[in-house]
Amino acid sequence: MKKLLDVQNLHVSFDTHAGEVKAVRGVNFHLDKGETLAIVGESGSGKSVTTKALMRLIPNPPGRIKEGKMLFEGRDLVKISEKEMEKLRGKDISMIFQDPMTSLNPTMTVGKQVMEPLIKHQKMNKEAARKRAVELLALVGLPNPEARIKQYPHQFSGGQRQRVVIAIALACNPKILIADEPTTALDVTIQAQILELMKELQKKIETSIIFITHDLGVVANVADRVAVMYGGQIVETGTVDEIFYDPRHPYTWGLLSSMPSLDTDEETELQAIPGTPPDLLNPPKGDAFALRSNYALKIDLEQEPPVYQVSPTHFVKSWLLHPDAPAFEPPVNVQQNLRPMPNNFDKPALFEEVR
Amino acid sequence: MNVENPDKKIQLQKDLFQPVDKRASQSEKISRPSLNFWQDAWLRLKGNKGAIVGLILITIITFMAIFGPSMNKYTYKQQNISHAKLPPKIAALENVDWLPFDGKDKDGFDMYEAKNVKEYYWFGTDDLGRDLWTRTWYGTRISIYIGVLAAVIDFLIGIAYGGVSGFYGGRVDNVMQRIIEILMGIPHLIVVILFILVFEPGIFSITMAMVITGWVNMARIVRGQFLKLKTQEFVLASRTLGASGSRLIWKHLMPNVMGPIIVTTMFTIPSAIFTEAFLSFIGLGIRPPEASLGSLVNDGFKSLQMYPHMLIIPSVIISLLILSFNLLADGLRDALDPKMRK
Amino acid sequence: MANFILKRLVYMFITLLIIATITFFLMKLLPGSPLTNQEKLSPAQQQLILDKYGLNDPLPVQYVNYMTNLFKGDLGLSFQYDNRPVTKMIGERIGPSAYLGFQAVLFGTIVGIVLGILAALKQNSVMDYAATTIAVLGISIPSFVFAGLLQYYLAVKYPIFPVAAWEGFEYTVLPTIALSVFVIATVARYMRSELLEVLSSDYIMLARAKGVSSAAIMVKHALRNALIPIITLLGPLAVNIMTGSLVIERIFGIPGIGEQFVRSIMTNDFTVIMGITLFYSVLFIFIVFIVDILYGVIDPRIRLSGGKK
Amino acid sequence: MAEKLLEIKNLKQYFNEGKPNMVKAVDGISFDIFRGETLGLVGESGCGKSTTGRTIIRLYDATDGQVLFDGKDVHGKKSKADMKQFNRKMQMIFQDPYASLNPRLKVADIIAEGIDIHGLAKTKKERMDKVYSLLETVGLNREHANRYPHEFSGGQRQRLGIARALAVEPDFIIADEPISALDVSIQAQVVNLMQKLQKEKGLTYLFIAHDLSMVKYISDRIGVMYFGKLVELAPSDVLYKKPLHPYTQSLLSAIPLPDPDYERSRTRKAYDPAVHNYADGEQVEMREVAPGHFVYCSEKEYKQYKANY
Amino acid sequence: ACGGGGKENGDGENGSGKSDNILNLTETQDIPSMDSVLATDAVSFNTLNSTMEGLYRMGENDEAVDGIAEGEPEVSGDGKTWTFKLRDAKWSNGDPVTANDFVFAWRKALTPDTAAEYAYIMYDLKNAKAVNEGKMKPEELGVKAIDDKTLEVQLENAVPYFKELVTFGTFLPQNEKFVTEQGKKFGLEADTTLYNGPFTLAEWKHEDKFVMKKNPEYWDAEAVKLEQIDTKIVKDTQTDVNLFESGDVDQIKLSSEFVDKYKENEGFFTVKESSVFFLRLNQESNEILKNVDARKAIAKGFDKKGITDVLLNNGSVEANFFVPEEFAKGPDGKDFREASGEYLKTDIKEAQKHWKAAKKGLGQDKITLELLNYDDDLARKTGEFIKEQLETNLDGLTVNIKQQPFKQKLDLETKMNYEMSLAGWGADYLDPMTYLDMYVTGGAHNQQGFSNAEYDKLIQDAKTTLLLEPEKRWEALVKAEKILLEDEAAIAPIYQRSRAYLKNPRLEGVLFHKVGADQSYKWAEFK
Ligand SMILES: Nc1ncnc2c1ncn2[C@@H]1O[C@H](COP(=O)(O)OP(=O)(O)OP(=O)(O)O)[C@@H](O)[C@H]1O
Ligand SMILES: Nc1ncnc2c1ncn2[C@@H]1O[C@H](COP(=O)(O)OP(=O)(O)OP(=O)(O)O)[C@@H](O)[C@H]1O
Ligand SMILES: [Mg+2]
Ligand SMILES: [Mg+2]
Repeated sequence: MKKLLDVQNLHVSFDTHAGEVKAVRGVNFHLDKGETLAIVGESGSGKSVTTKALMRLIPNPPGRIKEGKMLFEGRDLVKISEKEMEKLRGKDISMIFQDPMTSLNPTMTVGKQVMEPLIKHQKMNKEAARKRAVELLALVGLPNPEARIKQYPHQFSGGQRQRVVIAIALACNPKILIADEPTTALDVTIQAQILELMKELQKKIETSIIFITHDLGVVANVADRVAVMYGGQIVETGTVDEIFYDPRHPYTWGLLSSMPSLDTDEETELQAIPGTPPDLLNPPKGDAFALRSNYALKIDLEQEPPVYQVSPTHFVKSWLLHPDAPAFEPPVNVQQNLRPMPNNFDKPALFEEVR
Repeated sequence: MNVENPDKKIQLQKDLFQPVDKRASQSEKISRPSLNFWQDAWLRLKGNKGAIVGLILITIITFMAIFGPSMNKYTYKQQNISHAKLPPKIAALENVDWLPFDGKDKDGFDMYEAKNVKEYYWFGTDDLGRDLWTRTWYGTRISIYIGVLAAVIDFLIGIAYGGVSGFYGGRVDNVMQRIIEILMGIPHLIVVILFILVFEPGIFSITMAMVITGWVNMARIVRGQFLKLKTQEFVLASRTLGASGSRLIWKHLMPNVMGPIIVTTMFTIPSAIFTEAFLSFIGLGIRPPEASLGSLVNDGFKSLQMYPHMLIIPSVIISLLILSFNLLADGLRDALDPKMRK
Repeated sequence: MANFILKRLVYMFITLLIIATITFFLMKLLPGSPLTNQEKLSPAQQQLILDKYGLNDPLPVQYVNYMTNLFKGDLGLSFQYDNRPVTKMIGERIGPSAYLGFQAVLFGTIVGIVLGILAALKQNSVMDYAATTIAVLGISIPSFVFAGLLQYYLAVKYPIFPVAAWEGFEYTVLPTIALSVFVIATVARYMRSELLEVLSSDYIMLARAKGVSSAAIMVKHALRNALIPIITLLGPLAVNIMTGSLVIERIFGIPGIGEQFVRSIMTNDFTVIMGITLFYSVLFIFIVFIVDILYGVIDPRIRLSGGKK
Repeated sequence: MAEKLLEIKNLKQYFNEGKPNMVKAVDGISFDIFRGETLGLVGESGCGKSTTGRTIIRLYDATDGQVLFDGKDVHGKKSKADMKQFNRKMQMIFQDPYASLNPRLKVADIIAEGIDIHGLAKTKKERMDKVYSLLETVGLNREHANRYPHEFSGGQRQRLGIARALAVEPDFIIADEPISALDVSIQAQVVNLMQKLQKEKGLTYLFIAHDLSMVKYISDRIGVMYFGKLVELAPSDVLYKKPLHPYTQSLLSAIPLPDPDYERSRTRKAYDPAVHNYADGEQVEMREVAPGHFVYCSEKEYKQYKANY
Repeated sequence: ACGGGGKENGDGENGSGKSDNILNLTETQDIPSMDSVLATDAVSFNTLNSTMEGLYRMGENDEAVDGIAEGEPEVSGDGKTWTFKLRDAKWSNGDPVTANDFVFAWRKALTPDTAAEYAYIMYDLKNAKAVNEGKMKPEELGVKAIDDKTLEVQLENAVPYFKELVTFGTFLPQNEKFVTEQGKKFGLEADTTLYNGPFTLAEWKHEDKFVMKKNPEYWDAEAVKLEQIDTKIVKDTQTDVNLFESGDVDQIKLSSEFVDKYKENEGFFTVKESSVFFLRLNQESNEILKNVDARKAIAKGFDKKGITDVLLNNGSVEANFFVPEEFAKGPDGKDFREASGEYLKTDIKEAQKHWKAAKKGLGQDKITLELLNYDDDLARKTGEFIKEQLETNLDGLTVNIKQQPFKQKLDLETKMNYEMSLAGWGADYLDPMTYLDMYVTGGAHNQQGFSNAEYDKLIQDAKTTLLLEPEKRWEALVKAEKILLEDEAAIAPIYQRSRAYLKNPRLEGVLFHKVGADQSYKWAEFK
């Protein structure tokens, strides 16, 4: 399969009063055509920064892309000029933000905001753009779009606004749609509607989606593949089944076991991940998760783990997969769901050199 | 896809792969240094060059205002009419050509020689032959005093009014807001002038006159903040604990509006200094022979073309003072703004 | 909406009545009499004249008389300018003040906005510092000093503009600049901080994600939103500037109302004080009202909820 | 579990009563909470959950209805002392861990606030000892007492909120979405803590949330709210197994679960209030369909539910 | 250069540049009123002087020259009946100026309803005071039109300076028909006023500027050289100077700050005025000032020369007198000052002696006095200077300055709510009496509780019995002043004011007066 997007060794930092915040520290991932990649991880793990970097929307100052490549259809997005980037944004890559309440301009009619990318990228005239905007709003399931394009954002409910934002993002049939926690601010019922809508639209226009969330339920719902981020790095990637049914990284275990499923009874204690996220001003040496992990090894405190490959699609950045590491049992809640994965190698293989 | 390469297999000592103790307790540690709000704000303020320049200037000017008048043998009111209108002359600088401290007037004529004056007047003299160095710093003292006094009174009235209005809300608030609307509809000038005319002239009347019209702004800010804060969850939490009104105000609301209040106060000071200057312009300023920066600027303004030193020196100081208060206030606004906090 | 406006109008009317009352009694606190030639008049003669103007009546009577006339639209006659109707005096003098004020507010707002934008666009750049410095300097120099320097350098030393008087556009240039400095400074400052806030908001981020160019973002998205708070600020500022600045009017020989107001207070010209105060209040209240409505025009969120936030 | 700690009878809370923008946030709900249990309250955003909680603890004065706590009316006239007594018995934990702690107070003072108000400590030392033990109870350590809230992570802050509530040794705690603002990985910490405390101190909870899987996990019984009304109330597993009200069904069908297989097969049910098709004058009220399982329905629906149970 | 002897080649100059016949001036305020009976201030009187003509007008050296009255008036033996013959003259609407116009205007000025503030200046007319106080009808006023061209005036006393007195603005005629027609609008606009003087008010933009044009109907139009006078209203002295610098204005008043700069300038000159500035010493309510030694100490205890030479710097002279110099000439044609002496000269030693005596007499060592002052710049500086001088020279004295706007200051004075006050007094007519009758016991303007029986007697005599004996009257006045100053030190004179002017060197023929209008432009011209 052709890689639509290939991100290699991406580093993003912010220069603050206190010092350099290394928000993203060597992230590698790729995105294939038509697939949905979910990025999960706790707050502050660098999910948004990674995707904003893709759009080159990191505010500068204080932020900057320190190193790395972001190959989109062979072009390195790190290198192209701002003008060219403007041409790409909204056309080839577009984005949906977390909070529907604040992502629409309160003083501009919704119609105008939907028409903007159409006029810019597809060189439509006003009338054509308006027609298309109505179509788009109808497409995202907004009733009576003809009338509503003349209204202002505050006249829409949260769910409706998020639909508008989706309509904007899809206006030019982008090749990549980045959705940064598009449903976190919404109710479960509306969240479910939005998720369905996105999946439906993805089928129609064959776009690839990067979906950011920290809700594993949502991940299970939308993703083809999952990348788990922790402390500015991707610690595990794999297909959605691999992550949920054969997780290998202790952080992924922690995430999975901290959520009750509907049949977790009251007596089973939830497995909370203790402690707080690492300080990205001074990222810990070795494995960033070690300090919070029940499965930490001595080496975790000294040396950054390499990436091991468990299956052609499953990569884990942890010393636990080293042949010398003791065999740990994942927590009970995780164990209950474990199942063998057909594509797994016999033994995890080292994928990346220790640096 | 990469396949495992046996040659590259890492060789690491086995004992490194021993499990280590759980370090949860260690990870509960808080990574941020323990700074309270004000320390935090101070850190941010320190990062703001403008504010620091402002602060330093204010310190210097205040220092001079306190000690400047006693740095030479003259007093602010001592006159020597035969030494009137002398340009500045400073011993160490008199030979530096480009500096205006050589005792020569604007046509390059040495007035000290002409009038046979042996003394050095660092900032020159005014038309009554008073030493401008002393008067300028004395005036600075008065101006700062007026500014600070106005700010303090403004602070008290504004907080009390705005606080009551915002805390009680509802009908009380409604009535109090109407009153403010009315006050704003009356031109300030008439109130200020009236106040000065009706009461004994002097610093206090001037300050009061300014405060009478100036507190409205403070009240509005405090009220707005109170209205906003009182529905915040930490206030509700305190109420569910049975906290009394005064506890809510003094423990919860007040400390949290201090930021905006301080910023507003910082802006009050320059505006009070300016108002006094304006009053001097219309002849209602400080009572002579006392001096304020405003009255000095106003006096000097009349001699702008003949004796520019009488205008320039106090103007520069008043401008620097206002400038630094503004810079500091701007800096404080950023430093104390919760939005800027992480 | 009509209901809202009607209610506001009633409020405005009541507010005005109260202001008129307060000013009336305040004014009577002024020491001294309005007689011009008091110095040379014998007490008997003074009483004679005061009687004629009804100034010896008990205060409540004076008040009732004044208010009755007020409702008839009669603001009385000036004492200082013998027999001249106050309405006429205000009418004649507000013109130049308002013209100049309007020009200064317009010019100041435009320059202020431009400076604010330049500063916000390149935060912490040389441009930002320059714009901020101009803004802060603008409010740090006493206006009479600034006006005096302008006049001396641009009219006397280098006679580019006329020194003073009120005869045509070229006469308005210097006073406009002098007046607008404060507007420029205030607007630039607010514009900068508002813009910085708006520019970091999610919807601007979204607009950028749509591929909208920086210029278009500024013009179409950011400005309007950043202007909303500035409008609140500009309303009262405009009233203050348009009702005249004593300092500027004096220095540039402009027949404006600011000068008149101060003089009327100094000379106890009661009817004129009252007249100008009321005029100011009406204007102030009216402009605040307009600002509220304008608010709705610019900010659709307020438009429909029909009132303030 | 038979003892009723709290009885809520026909509670109503209207905002802006009599004005055009009136909101019926809570519109006549009744339920009981038994000593030692956890009652979950779910529903979409804006349906009145928080309002219910806040009205129960008397942050708002109820428009109508009764709240009986230990048999005493919470909203009745009360002396200051009674009020204080009541405040000790009932406490609240808030949704936003950032907004619910006064940023200007040290942790020790935040936690000790209840102790100070109710005079629960005689000496300074006793007060601090209590604070330390509370900190330890919620899994923090004594060094934290001298810090400020902003130095804590969200989860830690929420634990501080719990410690504050515990300081007055309440019987009943209203937890208004205590975990919604927290990261998934932190939520478990708080939930575990609340469970532990309940066991140790025999607390009773009203747990408000919209995350149903967590609610199910923690609650003994769950109430579902829709637009100011309680539409279904049942023991938690019953509610999940046999949801009766169409809104409950819709809500349950929308919860995403961390299980790809389940998600692939999931079908969502939409709720349309029109399905009820109530006739005019039809009595719609809470009816007990099975023991302990109440549904808001009409007589006709009731029969239907009962038949299909 | 003035009067009829002007050059006749004006036409030729006219051709070369019209602006040559336009005089540009500034005033510090607008004309409050063009109704001559209501006018109270300098601008009004100046403008009226240029646009109106009374019986006589002030000429050079403050001598009355012919106006509407032709030749000298006829005076009866008792000096109380004056008959004026009027010439043919016209109002600007073509109506003739008649005797009735005077009768009308004078009656109007004294009618209580008019509330004319300058009515008192007419109190020498028979029954004037009674009419003004509403006790008599206006018709009973001692003025009547014998016919269109003859005006007869009855006086209460034989006022010797009556001819000069009628040059005062309040005595100007008004056209009854026109005034009645205009009603309330009379005098408010250029076209609601009627003129009979050298110029007419052609344009009047309130608070901005006013323009006077030569009046072709004026009886003496030939003598008028200027075609037009433009007056701008300019309130700021600095602006005034700037306007002069830029050539926009031909003559300005210089404030003392600018004197140094322009002293050497060709167009610089100073004009002595009749205003005398002095300290009022309140002897009614202030214990200290009741002490004559204290008053003398104060009066002699400060450096007057410093004030005139450094502070004012405009030709003002120190005042060791109350009746100013170059003001009134006695029967012998000599200045009043030559007949009298110098009193209360600055003498610090003397002052300190008095002060010692005063402190002893009062039994106080530390004394605080308040100096009431107004807020004008010069006054402020003078006050500051005097304060400092007195405090330095008189041991144990503290002077606090209380500064008030003019009106408020007057109010405090009227209420005698002050201790010392910096005051000025200008003449209303050319006789020492305009100064001296102020201090008779209970006088309206005494305002400081001064009372001296001998003084009262001298003044009373000078006003009545001595009127027909000018020499004796003169002596009485000299003596009165001596009592006031040397014996009693009732007031502490400071200086007689001069004004510094700067003019276009080509401008000539502007006359300056000590009473009434400050300036006459009738004879002004560019050379
Ligand atoms: N403008 C900025 N200045 C400084 N640091 C920043 C800035 N933006 C982000 N960061 C830091 O970068 C790190 C990653 O942030 P990011 O927003 O990517 O987290 P996230 O994974 O998206 O979290 P969330 O789930 O809360 O959205 C955080 O530690 C954050 O503090
Ligand atoms: N103080 C108030 N004044 C007016 N209306 C209010 C007030 N508080 C709440 N409301 C309204 O009452 C309704 C219920 O609000 P409430 O906060 O109880 O909902 P909620 O169920 O807690 O929602 P969420 O899940 O978003 O917290 C909402 O429509 C809200 O807008
Ligand atoms: Mg994010
Ligand atoms: Mg809520």
